[in-house]
Amino acid sequence: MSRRVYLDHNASTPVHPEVVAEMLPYFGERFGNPSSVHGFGREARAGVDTARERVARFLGAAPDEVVFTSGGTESDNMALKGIAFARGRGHFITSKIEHHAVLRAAQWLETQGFAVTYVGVDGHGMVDPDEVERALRPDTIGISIMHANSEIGTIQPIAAIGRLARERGIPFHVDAVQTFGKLEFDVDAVGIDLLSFSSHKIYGPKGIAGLYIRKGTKMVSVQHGGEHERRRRAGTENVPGIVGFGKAVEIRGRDMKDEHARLTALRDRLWDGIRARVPEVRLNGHPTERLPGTANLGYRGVESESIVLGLDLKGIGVSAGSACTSGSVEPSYVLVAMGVPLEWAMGAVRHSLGRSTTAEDIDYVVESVEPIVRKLRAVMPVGAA
Amino acid sequence: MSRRVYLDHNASTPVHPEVVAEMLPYFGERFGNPSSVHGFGREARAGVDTARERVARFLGAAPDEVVFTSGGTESDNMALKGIAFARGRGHFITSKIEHHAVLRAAQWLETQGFAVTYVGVDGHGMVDPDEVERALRPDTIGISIMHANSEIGTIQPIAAIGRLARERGIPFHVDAVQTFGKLEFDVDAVGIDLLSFSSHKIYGPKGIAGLYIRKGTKMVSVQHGGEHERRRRAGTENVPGIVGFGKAVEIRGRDMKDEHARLTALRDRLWDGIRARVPEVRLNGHPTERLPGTANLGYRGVESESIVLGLDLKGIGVSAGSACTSGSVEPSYVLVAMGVPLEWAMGAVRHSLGRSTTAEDIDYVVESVEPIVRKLRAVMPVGAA
Amino acid sequence: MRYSPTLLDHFLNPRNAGLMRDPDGTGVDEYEGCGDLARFFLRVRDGRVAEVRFQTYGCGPTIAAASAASERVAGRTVEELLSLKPQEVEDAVDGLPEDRKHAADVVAGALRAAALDALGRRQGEVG
Amino acid sequence: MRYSPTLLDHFLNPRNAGLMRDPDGTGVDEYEGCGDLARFFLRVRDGRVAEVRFQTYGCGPTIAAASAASERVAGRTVEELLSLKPQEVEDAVDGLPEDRKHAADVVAGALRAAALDALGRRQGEVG
Ligand SMILES: Cc1ncc(COP(=O)(O)O)c(C=O)c1O
Ligand SMILES: Cc1ncc(COP(=O)(O)O)c(C=O)c1O
Repeated sequence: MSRRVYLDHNASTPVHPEVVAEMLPYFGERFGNPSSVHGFGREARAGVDTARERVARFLGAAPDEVVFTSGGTESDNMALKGIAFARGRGHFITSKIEHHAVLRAAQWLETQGFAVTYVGVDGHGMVDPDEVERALRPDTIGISIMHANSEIGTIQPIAAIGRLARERGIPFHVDAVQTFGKLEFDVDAVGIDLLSFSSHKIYGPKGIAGLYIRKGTKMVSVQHGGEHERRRRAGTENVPGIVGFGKAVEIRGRDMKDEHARLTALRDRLWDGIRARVPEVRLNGHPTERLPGTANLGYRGVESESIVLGLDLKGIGVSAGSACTSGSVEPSYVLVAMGVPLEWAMGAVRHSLGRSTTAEDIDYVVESVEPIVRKLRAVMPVGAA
Repeated sequence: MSRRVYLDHNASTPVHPEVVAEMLPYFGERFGNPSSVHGFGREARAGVDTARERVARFLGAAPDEVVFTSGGTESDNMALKGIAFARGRGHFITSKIEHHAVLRAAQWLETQGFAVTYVGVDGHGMVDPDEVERALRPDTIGISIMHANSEIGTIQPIAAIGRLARERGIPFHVDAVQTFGKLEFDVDAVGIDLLSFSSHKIYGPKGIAGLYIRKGTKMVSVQHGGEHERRRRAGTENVPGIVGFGKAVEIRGRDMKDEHARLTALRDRLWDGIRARVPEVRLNGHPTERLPGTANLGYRGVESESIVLGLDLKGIGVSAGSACTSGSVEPSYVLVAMGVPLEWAMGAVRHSLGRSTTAEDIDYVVESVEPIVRKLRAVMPVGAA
Repeated sequence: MRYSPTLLDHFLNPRNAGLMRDPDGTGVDEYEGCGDLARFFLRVRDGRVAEVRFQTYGCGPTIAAASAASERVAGRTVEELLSLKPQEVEDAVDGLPEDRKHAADVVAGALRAAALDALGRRQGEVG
Repeated sequence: MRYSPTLLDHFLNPRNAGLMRDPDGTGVDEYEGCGDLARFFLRVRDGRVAEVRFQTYGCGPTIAAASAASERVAGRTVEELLSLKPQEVEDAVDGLPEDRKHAADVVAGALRAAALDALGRRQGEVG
């Protein structure tokens, strides 16, 4: 396995070398606890402050509207539970294709007496703002709709949903883990009150993320303890992580636009290359309103994990739309919600491109996919799936 | 300010160079998401597995009893809320001198219908197991007592409390953030069901910690989302953090014993040096049952933050027992619980020693403290405090 | 890699994959709740397995297990095949991870079903 | 460092610290809820501040603010002192962080109180 091609950037990304360089001094030299008032603490605090400013600038927000958390999952949990417990009761609207961090937090809130409506999506994985509007209740206390889905990349009409929310004064949370640092947007223009965003999807370190909280949004904290992050998130700050995250965001501000064009072209090269060679393949997700680097392809009648394994043996990292965990293969709930037929959904493979992806990589993947799918189809019973 | 002396290791520690070296490959090369099945994911997973084994070995636990979290605060929150929500109602016993992560989580649980008894401590900051026993109720569902307090270093009689808990089948949580990697102990011998422990207090990176959960302990997760950490803590694993933490623990296993003796001697040198030069100073905490590197000294009638500032200007980092936040000086709740008189409690300064601390450092601190306290006392109105 | 070289070899180059015309026995097994499926075809000569073919739908280990098992059972008597254990199938691919044991189950199940079918047909002929 | 060099200088070398025998005016102010306290002693000649002394209990900025203010107000009339603003005290230490503004409050308060006391005694003498 000489050649290695990583096409799983929606799962995680390598940390940018400039980010690592920015973090390094905060391990051994500027190692203080930012809560400490002495010089060692102030050095660490300064690093955190700079990062917070960088993130805030990127979002069009004020620095004190940014809270650092340990990951996108925590940000999502904090957003939903923070809204919920600040109000005690009420109704949420979210979608069927949210990340598990939102879905399972919402489900847990249901066990605590809150109500939740899960709106559906169309065949392209798109939420209909009208359906969100119809789901509104007098006791609706929050709307949570993701910006782009990690599996299919479909970009949601969050501006329209934000308008609905703002007209009614309902807090609007957007899970932007897959779009932050990839798409340009402004929290004010879109009417976002809470926004989850993460570092390790944009060449920053793992273990650090953030939640934007619009000034004045009624929230309580969900992790209790010391008075860190303006009392909104207790716990000693992950200083090197925060510093690295800030740097990663700064780099994205610089690179994002060119990358967008480059990845869109490569993503289309992949899709065009594969559909020219492989019969019975479809593109899952929106044809145009889609993350630049994301291509979710469905191979009819093939089991996706075996494609992932076949590509893995060629040094290629992609992810399966369906997952076979302890003996039960589940088609992706996202594809099911989109109404993708089972024999296509079971053969879904996500390719997500990134900084290091080249045209040669794409061609190598295209050439590798064809024989794998052909061979797999050869051992399959006709019409089995 | 040429000389710099860091005596605030209970707040945070510099990352050990070997730890940084162990982490580095996991930023740029082995950057995969451990949940990914392909080669990139497996490399990351292998790093996580090794770290988990190292931590488990140190604790005398099985690897699948170790859950990684984002910090000591999260571990404490998870322990208390995980017990609470798995049972729905009931009564907790904890102490008045727990870290805020435990205290505020407990207070929040009170707002959710749970009951909490906060037992007191004696003049040395020691919890009395008999008082814990008297606090037991038929509906007691959890006992949470810290191993050692970060301010005063007093080591609690957790074995005796563990026996009480075990006899009654009540889950026993120990916040060992200040002792893990500093003292030897065995979760089985002490009868611990849940143990919070952290990385950045033992020369590992910030942003990573753990919770030991004894097999069979009824718990629910409090951060909802994907199926990470055997479904007990959702969110993409902080791989470099976990890897670094594992290495830090391994190093502590090697160095801990020698360090214990060395720091105990230095800590006593500090106390002996200061009390020989400065009048009206006391040692807060237990004379012997105390963390090796911790010396909390109280200067009668002086305001501790001004001592911290004076030492800071000499390049010395220590922490104040009282904190003046936005205009209100609060004496440490720990010292108050111990019954330390206010005019002593307001002048409490914590020195916490570590790996890099030398005898020269200690002598420099001793020499620096004396004139600072003398000058401060000179401007103070007699009997003001 | 969580899979053995043997498993990967069979996954990449499955032996005896495909349909068989006029088999003497066929059997199918499907894993409950899981889409994984294996179908075996047997050609029997003098009470022994002369030729094996299979089709599978499933993740890599299932394909590999079917392929490895198809080689392993050639030449056996149909009666022997009736008591084929999943462990033997697993051994044929040098082990399976905990969450993929079902690959051996479904392959062994389909082969036993095929053997039973062949036996039934033979008795039918005889009777 | 969150404090100005001027502030640190006054903290390390407080001017005019200490008691005063038979002052013409004394005043104390304490910050509500906070232990911080400043006490000023004034010697008044011809209606003007001839000498100032102070004692404080509090964090560094309070000590520094008291010291800097003690220099600043020397030579002023007692009447002027009655309207001393915290901002002027803050300016005397080249600024204070948000969470330490109370240092200026407590020092200005104690100086105004001392001025009021001096004025009252003088009127007492006259009347
Ligand atoms: C849209 C979305 N939200 C939340 C998350 C959770 O992020 P993490 O696993 O880093 O906590 C992800 C990660 O894949 C995501 O894609
Ligand atoms: C005893 C104890 N518990 C919990 C914590 C919380 O750790 P962190 O702030 O790293 O989350 C600390 C940190 O000082 C501590 O000393």
